[in-house]
Amino acid sequence: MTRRILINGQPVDPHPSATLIETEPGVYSVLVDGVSREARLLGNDIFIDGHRFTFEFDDPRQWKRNAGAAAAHGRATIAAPMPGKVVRILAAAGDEVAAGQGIVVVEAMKMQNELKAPRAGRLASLDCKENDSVLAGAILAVIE
Amino acid sequence: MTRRILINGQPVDPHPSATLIETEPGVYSVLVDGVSREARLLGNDIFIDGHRFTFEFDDPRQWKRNAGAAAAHGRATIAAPMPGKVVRILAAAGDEVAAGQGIVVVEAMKMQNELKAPRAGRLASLDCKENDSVLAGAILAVIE
Amino acid sequence: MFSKVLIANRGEIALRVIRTLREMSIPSVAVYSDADRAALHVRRADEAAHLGPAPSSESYLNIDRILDAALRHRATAIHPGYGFLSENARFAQACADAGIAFIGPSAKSISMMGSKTEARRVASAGGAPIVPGTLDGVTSASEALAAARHAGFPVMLKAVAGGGGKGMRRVDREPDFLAAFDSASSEALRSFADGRLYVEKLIENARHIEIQILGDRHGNMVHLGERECSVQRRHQKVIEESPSPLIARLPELRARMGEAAIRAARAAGYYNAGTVEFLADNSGNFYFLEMNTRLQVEHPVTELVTGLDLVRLQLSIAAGHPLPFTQSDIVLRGAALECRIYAEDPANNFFPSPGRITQLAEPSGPGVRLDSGIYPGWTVPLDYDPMLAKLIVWNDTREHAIERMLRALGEYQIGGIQSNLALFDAILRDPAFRAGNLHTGYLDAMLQRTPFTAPPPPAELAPLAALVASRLPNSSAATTPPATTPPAAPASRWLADGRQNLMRKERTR
Amino acid sequence: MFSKVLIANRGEIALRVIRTLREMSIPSVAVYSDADRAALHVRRADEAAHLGPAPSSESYLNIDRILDAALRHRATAIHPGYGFLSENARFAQACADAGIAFIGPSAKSISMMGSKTEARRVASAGGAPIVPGTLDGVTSASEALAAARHAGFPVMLKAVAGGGGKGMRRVDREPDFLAAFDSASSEALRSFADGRLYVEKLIENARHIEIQILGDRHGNMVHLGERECSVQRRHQKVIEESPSPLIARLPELRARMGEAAIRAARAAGYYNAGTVEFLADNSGNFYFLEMNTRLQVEHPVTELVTGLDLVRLQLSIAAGHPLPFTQSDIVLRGAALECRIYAEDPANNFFPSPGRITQLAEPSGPGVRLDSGIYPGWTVPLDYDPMLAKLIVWNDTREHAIERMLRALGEYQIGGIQSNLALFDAILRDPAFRAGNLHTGYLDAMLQRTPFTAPPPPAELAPLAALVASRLPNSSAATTPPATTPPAAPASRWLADGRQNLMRKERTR
Repeated sequence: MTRRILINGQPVDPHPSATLIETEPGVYSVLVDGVSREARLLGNDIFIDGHRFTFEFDDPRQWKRNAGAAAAHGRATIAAPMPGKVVRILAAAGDEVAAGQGIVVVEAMKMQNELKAPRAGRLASLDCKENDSVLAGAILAVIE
Repeated sequence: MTRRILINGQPVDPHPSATLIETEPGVYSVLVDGVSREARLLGNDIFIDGHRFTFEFDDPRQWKRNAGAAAAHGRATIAAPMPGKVVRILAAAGDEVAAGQGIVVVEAMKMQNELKAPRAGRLASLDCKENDSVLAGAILAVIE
Repeated sequence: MFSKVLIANRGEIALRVIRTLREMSIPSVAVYSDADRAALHVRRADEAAHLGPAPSSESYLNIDRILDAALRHRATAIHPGYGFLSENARFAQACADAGIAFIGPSAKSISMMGSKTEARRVASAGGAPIVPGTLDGVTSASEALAAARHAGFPVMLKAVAGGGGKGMRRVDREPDFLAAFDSASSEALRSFADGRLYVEKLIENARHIEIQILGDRHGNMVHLGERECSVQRRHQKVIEESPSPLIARLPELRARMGEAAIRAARAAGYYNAGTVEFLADNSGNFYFLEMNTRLQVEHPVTELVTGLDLVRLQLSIAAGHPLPFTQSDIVLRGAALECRIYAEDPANNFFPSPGRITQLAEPSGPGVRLDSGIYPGWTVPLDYDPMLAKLIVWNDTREHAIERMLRALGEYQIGGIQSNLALFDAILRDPAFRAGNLHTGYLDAMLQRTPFTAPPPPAELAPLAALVASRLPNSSAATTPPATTPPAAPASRWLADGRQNLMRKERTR
Repeated sequence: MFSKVLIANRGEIALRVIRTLREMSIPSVAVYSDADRAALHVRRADEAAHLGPAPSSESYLNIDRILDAALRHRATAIHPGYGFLSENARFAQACADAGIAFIGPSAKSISMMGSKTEARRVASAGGAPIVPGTLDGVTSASEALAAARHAGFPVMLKAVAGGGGKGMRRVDREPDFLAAFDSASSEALRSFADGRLYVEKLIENARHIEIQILGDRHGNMVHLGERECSVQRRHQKVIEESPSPLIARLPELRARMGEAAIRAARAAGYYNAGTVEFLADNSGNFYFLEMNTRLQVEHPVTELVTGLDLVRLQLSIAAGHPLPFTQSDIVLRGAALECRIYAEDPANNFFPSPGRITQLAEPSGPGVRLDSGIYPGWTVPLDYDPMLAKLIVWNDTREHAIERMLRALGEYQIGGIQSNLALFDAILRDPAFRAGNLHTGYLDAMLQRTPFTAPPPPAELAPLAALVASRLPNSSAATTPPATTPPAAPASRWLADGRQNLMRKERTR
């Protein structure tokens, strides 16, 4: 096996002495130095004791993913996490925004929810307006 | 679809108006005339409200199974349901035995268990003796 | 007793009622919208009736369709659960008109307590202390402002037809008053088709303590002790418990509040299970807040400390039977806690997280009760309140009950969607919570103080994650589309995950 | 309190102890044999130590390996659970010698009560009534026969070193005596390496009623009321309950039996949780039977009616703390029932049915406690007792508790192996059980009267089964090998299924 494993973006070698069995689909019992732990696989994440580890395979024969450091300097999008209605816009296109700053408020499941900038940058575009109905996954804003 | 469905050996047409969804693997929610029932698929059996229905497909293009009426007149075997030790033999080869008559006693999981004749007939062979260790599935006796 | 009962509700409370009906050998009829054909309450009921499309107005809130289902299935009584039509006087009346027993109070009692100002008047007339403020709803901001000045800032603005925190605003200073009034009034108009508000003096650091009462149709009424529900976020209860830590300190308060609750309920001619909510300060002063004329979400904590089945008693009362006990028979034992498990992400501003539940491990064992409406493989619909389940524990003392809840939370795993399980862990370990120093602003203050974020994962666990990953085929990573936001920002990752779950759901519908 | 506790057991009881340890913030160490690497108690413990191969003698019964594991993991105490080494005086002594606290009584108390004849002498000396018969174990059949003639037939032959029904025989007539003696003696020799038997007069239609006691190391002792365990098959308890229906009728009996139990336990210098078993007739006469010097399988019914956590109290006693209450603080409330869920087929002579659990739905909701050691996908090993779980319910009255148990059983689905779930449904609906007319021969008589067979499936459900089948591909039927016995004989079909499960298991190991 030539593939490397990246955990949270960093290459990590599998533990050399822990033993592992899959007890239920996606649920693993891990024994390491006499300690019993449970690991759960959900999508691209492995949860151990409530901690999330995102894994990737870094295989030269595979399409090179650029989700890591590269993307942090590229575009970031704010997408509607579910169908809903835009009730407030908190920033304007062209604004410099801080990481965590609220950009758009969407009402869904009877709750108003503020969508925040995932990182600092310039609000390159704002692709919705107040009272818009939006579908799940719709891109509402782009930060560069 | 030309296949016929046999339920407990008899051809039965699927209910024409009931609605069915699979809610969990092998578990079905059935609504029929406003009544809510749960059906569970386990191997060749479908359980509804605790009742067991064994199903087969009677498809002319498929190998014809002879598990039904034909087998009742053929051979029946008594097999060890699990690894264990034969502790007593209750009949001799050549005996005429009644359905439900005890033939062999096997000890397993710290319990003695009497294996009974599945139907009436002649004990054609007895393939074990007292103190034999037997594996799961081992044929212990044949009734003809 | 009734020959068949329809439950005009969904989710865990429908299942809760089905369970008692089954114990009483009464056939149950579930109702369901298009979004709920696969819901657990439909699977577990004896019968099920389709109501209509997913929106509540065309299904769970549609009186005609529910009565039609009841008549079609020959149900002789309807249990409304909580929420939906449970406090709708018109529904209670429509049941009576259709010759179907409404398992609740009279339409008249619902009306009296449904108007918050009317309820204040009734309770006050009955002798229960009320929060200083207006006795009537007002529509003019200036009239409200005068009342606010009279009571003294800070004040609360509340919708006359209110509930669930809608149309409610805290106003600390006079200059903010008019804007708050307009915004609360328009929210109330939107939510309840009634923009009237009333003014109450804000009781600082108040506890929310409520009294469970039970009255029959023969004039007998008892209280079943209190529940403290001070752990709230956005005026929504998050954790409830009985006994209240305050009353544990001031034991004579229970009888005083219990009597005040009974007085208020009697003044409304009340029968059925009901809850009288109070604000209380740490000196033991308390004020009537409102009355809920139905079974409460948090009724299990009272069931655990009293040993009573409130749903069984509701049915018995609705069938005209007298209460089988008097006040002196009610004995409270030990301590119970309830956590409301929601499909929401506490690390991301409590964003709702509907979607498909891919993994589920549920707690069990000594002293643990789980009232749940979910199962692995089920898709939490977008259309309703995102409450998944209630986890309730009992133990001999509050401290031991908290320890048991932490143990049970550790056994609880919900995969595929975000849940607020980790939030409870944080609250239950908080020294202020452990000390019982609660008030309705407690949780907001705690979250302000220590924002709810995932701690950095311990480095020594990474090689174990890598070991799990090493057993997986390459393809399992490739199935997930690249995230739209970088993995360095966890909040956004969770957003992205939520979206992916939703998209999966859209495809599989 | 202890800094870490090893549990020298497996299955549901190991999990039960782990849960209380977690609530007390004490790290737990599970032990496991080769057959149990994937068992739930290993998954749920904080730490886990491998003992050896599957056979108990090389794992769960191996004192050296267990002590070695405890030392390796730095456990400062060992909880033995029930069965295995829990009543082994040599083990209790070995723990003490290794400087590890044994969470149980002294080795001396175990020895005194471990010999059934010695226990009879101790109890009798303490003032507890005993069943007429021999005070000493005998090895000669003629000596035993003389005692039997003196007591009068029918009599029971019992192994001095006995337990779990081994080496036990009922003898109704003198001509059967010698054969029964030989067979019981050789079974006792095989099971306990001690062939000595003793003779007791058979108390006809006796009830099995036992008293839970709790004593500390400072001489304080209380009883926690009774459990009735008269529903037995082959001397194995099947359903346990508290209060006993007999004591509900004769309430003063509880205090009398409780005092007798305490006298017997005091005579053995007992501390820890323990159980004194009695036979009782319907007039309220009762006789000491034996004492179990450990936590009992059925301890949860006592926990539910008393509100106590017996495992927490065991730990507290073992740590040297005095009992936190006296007899007058013990209040019993409501009624609790326990069903022991086994992997066995009641329709086929209760044949054990190990194998892979392919589907699992577990009961929950009000008043339901499940102490379980299984999960879907787990393979029940061949090597140990086939108990899967205990389902325990509480409600305000016995009648309501029975209704609740029936409801919970209806929610419980175990697929892939046979279980005795349907048996409980039959017992709980039996009028004699409902009336509380119980004795230790009750279940055998009921099964004799109405043999446990599946009723013929209702014809109107067959089209629904066909509907399910119509959605399946042809191949799903072809994957199962043809049965060796005809489908017309249901018992044999079940046998065949059991075998198939086993074969699947063998392939996947």
